Amino acid sequence: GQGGANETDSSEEKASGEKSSEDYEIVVVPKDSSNPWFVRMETGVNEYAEETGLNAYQKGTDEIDATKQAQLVQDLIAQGVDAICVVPVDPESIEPVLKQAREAGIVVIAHEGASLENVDYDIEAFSNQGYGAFIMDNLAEAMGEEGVYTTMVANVTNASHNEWADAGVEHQKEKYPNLTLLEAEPRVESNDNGDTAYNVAKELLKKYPDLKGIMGTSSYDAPGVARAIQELGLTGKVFTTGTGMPADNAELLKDGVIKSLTLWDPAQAGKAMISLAVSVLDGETVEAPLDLEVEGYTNLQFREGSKTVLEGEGQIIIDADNVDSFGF
Amino acid sequence: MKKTSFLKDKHVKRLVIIMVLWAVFMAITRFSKFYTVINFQTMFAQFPEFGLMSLGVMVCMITSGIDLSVVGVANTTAIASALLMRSIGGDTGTMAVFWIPILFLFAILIGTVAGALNGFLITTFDIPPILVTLGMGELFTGIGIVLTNGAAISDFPKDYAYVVNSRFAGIPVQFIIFALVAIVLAIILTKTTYGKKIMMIGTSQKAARFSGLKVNYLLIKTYIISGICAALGGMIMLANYNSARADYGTNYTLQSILIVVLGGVSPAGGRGKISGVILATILVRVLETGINRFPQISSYYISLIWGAVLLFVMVLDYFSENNIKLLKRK
Amino acid sequence: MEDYVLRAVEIEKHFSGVRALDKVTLEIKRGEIHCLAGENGCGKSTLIKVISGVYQKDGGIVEYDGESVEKLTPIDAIKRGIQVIYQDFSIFPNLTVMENLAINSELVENRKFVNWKHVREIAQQAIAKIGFKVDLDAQLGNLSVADKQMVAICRALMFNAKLIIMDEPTTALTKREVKALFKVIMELKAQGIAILFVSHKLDEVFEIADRFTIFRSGKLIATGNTEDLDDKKFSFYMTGREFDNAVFKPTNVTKDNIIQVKNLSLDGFYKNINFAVKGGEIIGITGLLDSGRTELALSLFGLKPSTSGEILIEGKETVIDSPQAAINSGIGFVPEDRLSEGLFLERSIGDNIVISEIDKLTKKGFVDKEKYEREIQRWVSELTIATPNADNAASTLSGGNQQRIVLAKWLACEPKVLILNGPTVGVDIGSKHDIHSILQKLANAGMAVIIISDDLPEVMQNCSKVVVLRDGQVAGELDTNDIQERQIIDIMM
Amino acid sequence: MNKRIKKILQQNEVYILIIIFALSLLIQFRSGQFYTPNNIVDILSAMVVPGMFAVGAFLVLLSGGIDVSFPALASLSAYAITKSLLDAEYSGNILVPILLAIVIGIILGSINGFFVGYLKLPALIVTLGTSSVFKGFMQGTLKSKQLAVIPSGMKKFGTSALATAENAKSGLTSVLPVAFLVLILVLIITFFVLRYTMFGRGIYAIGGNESAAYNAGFKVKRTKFLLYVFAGVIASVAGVIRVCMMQQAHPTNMLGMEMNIIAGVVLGGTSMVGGKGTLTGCMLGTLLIVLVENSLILIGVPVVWKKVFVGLLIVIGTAMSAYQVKRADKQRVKLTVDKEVA
Ligand SMILES: Nc1ncnc2c1ncn2[C@@H]1O[C@H](COP(=O)(O)OP(=O)(O)OP(=O)(O)O)[C@@H](O)[C@H]1O
Ligand SMILES: Nc1ncnc2c1ncn2[C@@H]1O[C@H](COP(=O)(O)OP(=O)(O)OP(=O)(O)O)[C@@H](O)[C@H]1O
Ligand SMILES: [Mg+2]
Ligand SMILES: [Mg+2]
Repeated sequence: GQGGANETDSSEEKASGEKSSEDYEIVVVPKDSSNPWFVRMETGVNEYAEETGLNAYQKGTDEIDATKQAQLVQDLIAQGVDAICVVPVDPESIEPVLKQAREAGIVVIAHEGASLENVDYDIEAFSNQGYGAFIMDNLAEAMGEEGVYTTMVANVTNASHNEWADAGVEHQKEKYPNLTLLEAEPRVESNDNGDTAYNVAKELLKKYPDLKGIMGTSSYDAPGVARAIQELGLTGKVFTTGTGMPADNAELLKDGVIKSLTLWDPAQAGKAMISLAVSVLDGETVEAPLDLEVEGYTNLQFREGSKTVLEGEGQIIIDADNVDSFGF
Repeated sequence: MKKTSFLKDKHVKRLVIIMVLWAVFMAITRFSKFYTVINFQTMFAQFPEFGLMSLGVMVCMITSGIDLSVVGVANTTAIASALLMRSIGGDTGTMAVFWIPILFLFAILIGTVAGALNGFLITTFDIPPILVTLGMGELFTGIGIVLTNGAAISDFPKDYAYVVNSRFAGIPVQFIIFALVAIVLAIILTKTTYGKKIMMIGTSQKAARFSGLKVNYLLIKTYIISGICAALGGMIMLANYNSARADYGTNYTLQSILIVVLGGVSPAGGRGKISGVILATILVRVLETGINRFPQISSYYISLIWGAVLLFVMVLDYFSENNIKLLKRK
Repeated sequence: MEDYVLRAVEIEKHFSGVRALDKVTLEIKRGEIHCLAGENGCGKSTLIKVISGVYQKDGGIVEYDGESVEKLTPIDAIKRGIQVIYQDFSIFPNLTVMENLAINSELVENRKFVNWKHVREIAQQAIAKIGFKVDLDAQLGNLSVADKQMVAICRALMFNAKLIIMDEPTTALTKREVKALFKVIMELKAQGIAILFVSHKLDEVFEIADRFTIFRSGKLIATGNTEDLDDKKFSFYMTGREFDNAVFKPTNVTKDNIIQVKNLSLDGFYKNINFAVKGGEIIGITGLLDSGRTELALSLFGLKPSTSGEILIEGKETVIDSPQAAINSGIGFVPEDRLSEGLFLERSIGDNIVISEIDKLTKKGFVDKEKYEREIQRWVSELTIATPNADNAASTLSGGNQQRIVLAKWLACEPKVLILNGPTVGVDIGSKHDIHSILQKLANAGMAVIIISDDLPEVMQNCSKVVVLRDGQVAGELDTNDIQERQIIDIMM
Repeated sequence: MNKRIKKILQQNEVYILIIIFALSLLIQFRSGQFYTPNNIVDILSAMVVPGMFAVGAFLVLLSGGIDVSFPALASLSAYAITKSLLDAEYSGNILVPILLAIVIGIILGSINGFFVGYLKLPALIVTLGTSSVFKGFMQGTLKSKQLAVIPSGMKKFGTSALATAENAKSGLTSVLPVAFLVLILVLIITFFVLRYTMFGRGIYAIGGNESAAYNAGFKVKRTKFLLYVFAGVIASVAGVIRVCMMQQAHPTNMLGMEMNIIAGVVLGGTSMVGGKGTLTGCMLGTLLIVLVENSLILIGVPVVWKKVFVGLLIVIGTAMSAYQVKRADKQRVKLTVDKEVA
């Protein structure tokens, strides 16, 4: 019956060099996997595979490490997968590997990798600039648009965090004249570690009593800083924002230690990447406005001047009121 | 002759057996996805970078020392070379091929300086190598960050990466470099007096001094060798990722130690075969690549398997050495 | 039926092939002083370790007070009243004297907790027993070798032991301390405690032992009462050879000094040392421990460079600030502590022999395998090092043979001056005799030999003159032909 | 010169103390914030977890071994406990988590203990191996991920204040968590064990001369085994405490601490070959490391210079103390000799 038919025609298609989408092997490579962010992404990936019956799965390295990620991708190339959807730890080091991938005829879709050249397409929930500005808007609002602030990143060696932070600072200079960047410590590190974020924040607030805001980027920043604010008894006097997952930060938001956090839903991003990969594999032409039939990615536009970077409108603000409404 | 002496070593033999077992397992389960030319070319382009670092750690461990600064040295070297290339060819420009050997000489120079520093501190102040190299590792990484503000450098002539990433008669150039270094090192360790001497120092530094060996000089030399290996490892990373950054390969520090002990080098010093370390290097890579062939197996199991293999091999060693006694105890 | 504290009958022990003990029997009567003698490596220490439960025997019977015991741990042995003073003392350099003294009894009483008052009391009793003066709170590692050994002895004495085993207790002791020790031993005997006494020194054996047992290469050769024994018999039992202990007469002494030392000083250790050695001469340097003799030796070999004064080699002033400098100017040095300073125990005998001359055994910068092996074979045969295979680890050899390796290492460097610090410490008469004749041969071949030793018979027998050090200064330089040991001792003390 | 003073000057603790003091002055000078009550409290609470880790590492080094597995051990145990208590919707107090930590510590520690003690395998190799096994088990088998919410009891314990220091000027308050008492407790127990139990003396004895210890009648194997179990328990508890204090369980961010901790312990004068070292030194060394890691901003080290600074400090610090000890040893030898000569 059915199965048999399928088999025969799929084999015919193979013969004619054509693959039906069920045969595509599509791998999503996140930065790492213990970060709830990418755990969430994996749920999205798996849901999508379920719904569509695609052979799509997520495979990450055991530590967040640029070289490991590059080697994993190389392994996937050697293995001959059909498409690789990657969230690069570090665009520069993945670049030559992606080049190999494309030379091997593999479709490459990236996320959070706007600067990448060797990709078919890069999907951004929004532009890094946009997101940086977006975080800054939240911070400014919390701070009442005046006061001294500084920026926190996982590491000064982290690509996208630093882009967001830079963009945030840019945005502040244009839009919030009464906010001033703490010149002595314009950027500090949290090492993607809530405890470091906590200690660093304490030090900052000790040394710079007039510091009023800390712009976080990594999802570990805001919670860590918030702990410091709470302990030092500065709730309501010092503010922080950053990226964060609803479930993880519900309490902090409700306690008012953090006014609001920003994010986009990694699950949707994952789905979007796969969806795009499929249409590229199917040889469909990709042109804006692009609808990937994934929430937040139904009206993708090319970033001006770019033929690869597609921007959606996936950013979300969470605050005490809506935090419980997301279901993740 | 070579082969017999190679397989005489119990430990090495065991590594070979494990590797064969794994090879067979992969053949049964994932033949078509594992036994492909491209796959082996990939693996043999991947392991040289940490393979070289492991070789460096090995010589230090033979003298009963250790080198935790390899990754720091590697990255700083890569960064410095990248900056040099930029100043030669400009951000996007090109660079004549004859610069490449010069670049490697430059890297070797950096490695030498770094190693000499380590060796100097260890010998003149009697600081435990583990501390000196830990501190120096931080220091070198720090210098790398200062040089780059932590960002990656990728805007330099692509010619270098192009050459080192290419294949020679199907063999990845990275591997050829690794092989050359390994051969030279093997000769140094087995055929020269230096090799004999550091083995003796590893056995007893006191006796070495009383035998009139220039212990300090030999130790400094050893850490210089390690520094050079690390620097070359950095040059390969520079090619593989066509960019340099202070935090690439941070997990290589522990990994290289793991490889070295897995390769049968005694942390107490005085014992160690380069063949063992090379085998261990390849084994580690083959295991990881193999695991990556199983979508359903999380890569988290890789470290579990490494650890298990390491302990397994050690326990085998133990029983093979103590079997007589054990029989008696029964 | 005699009353034995200990009977070890037909004991066997193998070490990975090596048959260390081959059905040896040792019987010790209550309250006797029993001497166990034999060449290096004949199995004395091994038997002791079997008796005291450190090693498990491979065959035979061990009876304590007539009660046979199968598996035994050190603690059991101690509980049964067996106390051992091991050859290597087996003490804790990182702990205080007090603790070293008390630790055993703490363990025997099976205490789980430490009562420091109690510990101090025990320690005080221990040293009181033989009136040994030492700072109980000092770290043992900082004590002199002799003091370390005294601590080990005191530790053993503390228990109401039935049998105290002393494995070469006098090796590191000077005459004075040996006297003290013997007094103690006699007292113990009076208290009915049996002593098993391992020694290579004939005079000692005759002085105190009631009965003796002699092994040779893991086999029992003879046992009986000391009265029925004399030097010749004794050394024959041990070695199966006869030898004459003729005094050495230098035959070709050069006119000029090969090495001369002028006003040599090292702050805090020795001052204004002067002496000279001609080629073909063997001179002795003697003195109590810490008389500066060891430091002097170290200075001459560049390990503790002197702070003032000069060293002339063949008349030329030579700066010796490192072992390399010493070697290059033709000085070889056989150190005091064979095991830690002289040898790489885990390395092969061959590597140990050639390590110091290895740079000469090369061809175009690479080790020349042929030369290498040839050199090793040459020295193994020349110094008759008893080993089936030069690839075995040096640790598998016993004292005498190990000392030969160290000698070989230096002879291989063809030195003009050979300095030996305690060349025959813990070496049996057989090997001792051989080593002496080697040194004499070297001298006759024109080498200047300096023996640093407090084994006066050795000095008298080999050296034409002896420099006596006291408190870091030359207390006298004497011609051995016209003095007696007695006089030297007087000057030493 | 007074013998007592000489003796004191031979101790490496003194030099660490000097370095720490110098550093504190630097911080004070740069930020005016070191000698403020809240800052002191901050440093103390930052000491809790590293301090406990250091004690474990210290004990193992004393015995002549080395343990690089404690961060992995702590992470595994802490994660397993937090996760299972969450799943069980446990709402009780801290006792159960601590008890669980002790049990798991015993189990994991005895793995190290078995290999190092009874099989006499090199400690570095064993702990490297177990370290990656623990990690792999946690991440692979337990599928660990960050837990942003922890059981109420643990959270309460982590946040409850033992003391609260307020900085009069800036009005900042810092809380000394009750967890600090756990560190104190561990220190007291360890001190007691080392000083007043044969087990403790056995650790020193084995570190000083293993076969002598064996000859003297110490149960070498058992002692080593128990030692690693003890170290395992300390690490495991430390892991849980850290989770409580951070109010979230992050599976991997303890990994990689081992080297800095060991560096601190050795800085404090503990010999890498065993037998020598004091608890005081161990704590001072750790304090120095913690101080550096948590004062870079106060000192005003630009973030990109951070690692350079830390690296230099480790190197210079160790060089200084190593050099002083070397000199002291020389003097000691002289002393004894002078005594004899005089
Ligand atoms: N642990 C060991 N492993 C292997 N062989 C050993 C070991 N201990 C002793 N032997 C061998 O057993 C034999 C007896 O050694 P033992 O130490 O008992 O001799 P000894 O009579 O004490 O010599 P010495 O007078 O030098 O102390 C020697 O041949 C030695 O090489
Ligand atoms: N340091 C050592 N020196 C010499 N022999 C040793 C040493 N350690 C162990 N052995 C040998 O290993 C065997 C048992 O060792 P050990 O005494 O450590 O076991 P144990 O601690 O008594 O055993 P358990 O702890 O199970 O009671 C003994 O036969 C002994 O010969
Ligand atoms: Mg002996
Ligand atoms: Mg002996």
